[in-house]
Amino acid sequence: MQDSTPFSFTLVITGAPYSSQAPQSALSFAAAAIKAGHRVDRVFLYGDGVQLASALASPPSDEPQWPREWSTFLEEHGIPGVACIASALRRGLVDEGEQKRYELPASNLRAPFTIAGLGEWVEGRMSSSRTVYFHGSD
Amino acid sequence: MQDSTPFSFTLVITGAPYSSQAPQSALSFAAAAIKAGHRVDRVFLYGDGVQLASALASPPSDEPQWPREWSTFLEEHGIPGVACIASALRRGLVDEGEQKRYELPASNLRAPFTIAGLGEWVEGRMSSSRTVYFHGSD
Amino acid sequence: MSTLIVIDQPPYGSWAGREALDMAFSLAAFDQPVSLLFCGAGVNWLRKGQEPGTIRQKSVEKNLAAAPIFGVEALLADGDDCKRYGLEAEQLLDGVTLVQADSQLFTNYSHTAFAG
Amino acid sequence: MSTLIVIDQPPYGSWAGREALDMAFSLAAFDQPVSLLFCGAGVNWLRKGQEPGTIRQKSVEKNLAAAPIFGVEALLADGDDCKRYGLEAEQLLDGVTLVQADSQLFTNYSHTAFAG
Amino acid sequence: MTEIQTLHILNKSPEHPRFARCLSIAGPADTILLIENGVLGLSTASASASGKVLALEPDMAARGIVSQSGTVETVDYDAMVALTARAQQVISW
Amino acid sequence: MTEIQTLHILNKSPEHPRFARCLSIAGPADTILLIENGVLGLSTASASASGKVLALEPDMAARGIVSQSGTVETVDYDAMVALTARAQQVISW
Repeated sequence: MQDSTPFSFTLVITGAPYSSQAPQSALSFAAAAIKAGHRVDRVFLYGDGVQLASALASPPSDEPQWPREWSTFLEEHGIPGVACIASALRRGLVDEGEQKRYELPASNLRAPFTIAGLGEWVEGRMSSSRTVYFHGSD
Repeated sequence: MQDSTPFSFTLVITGAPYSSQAPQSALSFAAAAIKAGHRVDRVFLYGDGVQLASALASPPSDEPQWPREWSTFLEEHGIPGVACIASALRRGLVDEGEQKRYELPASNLRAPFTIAGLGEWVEGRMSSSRTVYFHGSD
Repeated sequence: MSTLIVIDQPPYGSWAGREALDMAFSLAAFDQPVSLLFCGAGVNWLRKGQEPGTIRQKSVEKNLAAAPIFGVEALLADGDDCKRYGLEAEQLLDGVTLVQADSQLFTNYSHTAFAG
Repeated sequence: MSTLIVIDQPPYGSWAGREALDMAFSLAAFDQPVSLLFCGAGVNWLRKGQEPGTIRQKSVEKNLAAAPIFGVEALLADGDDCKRYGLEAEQLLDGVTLVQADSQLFTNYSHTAFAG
Repeated sequence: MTEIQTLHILNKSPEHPRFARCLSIAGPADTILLIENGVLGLSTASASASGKVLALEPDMAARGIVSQSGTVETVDYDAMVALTARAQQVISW
Repeated sequence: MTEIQTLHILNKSPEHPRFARCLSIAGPADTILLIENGVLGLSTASASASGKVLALEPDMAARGIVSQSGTVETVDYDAMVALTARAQQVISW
């Protein structure tokens, strides 16, 4: 097996930004994968990782804005970013559809992230060559 | 010292709902403190604990809605609930003032929670008889 | 080959275990073979007689009892960890298989994942 | 009497330590006496030569160097934990006092808190 | 009612480094209150503490932990509040 | 380029129970890649692993961890990607 064989990846992020290093490690990994000619099929946010899809994160201006950096990366490379619906709803991450459905005062999901079920994760595992998880640390 | 001597408490919650047990433990403690005739001066949300002030959390209907339960409790007893501004902004918890200031598409802070600096915590420590912390578990 | 979902955190104190369970149930729902391994403090998921009503949570016992029905192939638990937490056979939920969570066990699965 | 803020988690992997530091700086800003204790994996905050630019974080070394200026009374570190992480005296940041984080130490402070 | 020097509220499982540290730091005039995952310490042969050890009953019941008769005193949230008032200092681990 | 059976990505510090478990589970045909807090394992006298141990250089540099000459091979994110492709299975701890 050669390093140059193109691979495809599903990445799963379970650690939140500004709480864990997972979003940074995953972004550095994803950029390196694409640079090597591999494909990133999908990024799936699970558990506390759904916070990465927040449209409202406002860190100090001298710190990386991880939700924005990830959004830009996903858009540039046409990669779907999906937040698990069960994790997202519990943690107050909602799109306009869920806002209406639950009669909430606002929505806060940052494009191009979408909300979907764990089926997206199951499908990613089946169709990608490798699924790599980025968890919170300690 | 008698158990019946009235005390005042500042409670600090650093664990998020639907990720840790901290909001439940803290609410059970706060209710018991008030039942015993003590005062709860203030509840301060810090770190991941700021997620407890989300106006958008939508857990399944057979699970407690912790942000709502806490809001109701605070209102019933006239207790100020304060989310640390630095923790809240990084994690995408903003009120209308911060929404305008940072030109964000929405706000998601649940009343009666307000956003303020760590000075509120320092002041609480000085004025209350006891400060009790509720951290995330493992 | 099958997927192994590992739960090494105790129940109720955090949500990671519940989210691991959801992963296992989802795989099973899509007809993907999956087993659950409880190790470390995670073996406390398997103790009989959990009554979490007062702390406002639902018992995970019922979820685990439903695992075979949903198609989860096996509930595995590390025997040494059970012993360390004083879990004798009669205190364990039904349907749990005691194993040794070693190198050998993991080679039986093509994928292994934690929920967080 | 003084407050002790304890940092027992390593830097960069989580934000809890940074938030503990903010707590200490806030107390100092309000003229409340405060010291920091680094123990367990938290002693890794005190290693010289941290270069977190590639992982997109700011060095905590600079924050710690500012601690005395902001009025933090002492930076304490558990000596045994430093040894365990191979931190010899010459690899430690300046201004750190090695102590034994035992029962006796904690009785010197009227308040002790972790950030999370 | 005896005075408590420090009340240690311990919510971590025995696997967490804070569990052992809390036990090693608690002095003879201190009380350790096990809550949340901390009550799992009752089911392991953990290092014994020099202070008194109590456990929160609702967290024990949730986890199916039954107190061996006489080994540990159990308390409810009301008693937890009373303990924090009796103690000169409270440390949450 | 040799085949890797399982690549273990370990991001926890030596204090975390998963650190010891990962080391005990990795077999001789496996590779352990220390990332994030995991690189702190290089500075402790941790139980040695039977598999090969690598460490992510940016996480070492962040924490001021200098590799003792020859004790551990360091990799960058590009090499981390290549490792995941070479391994038959990847486990993130």
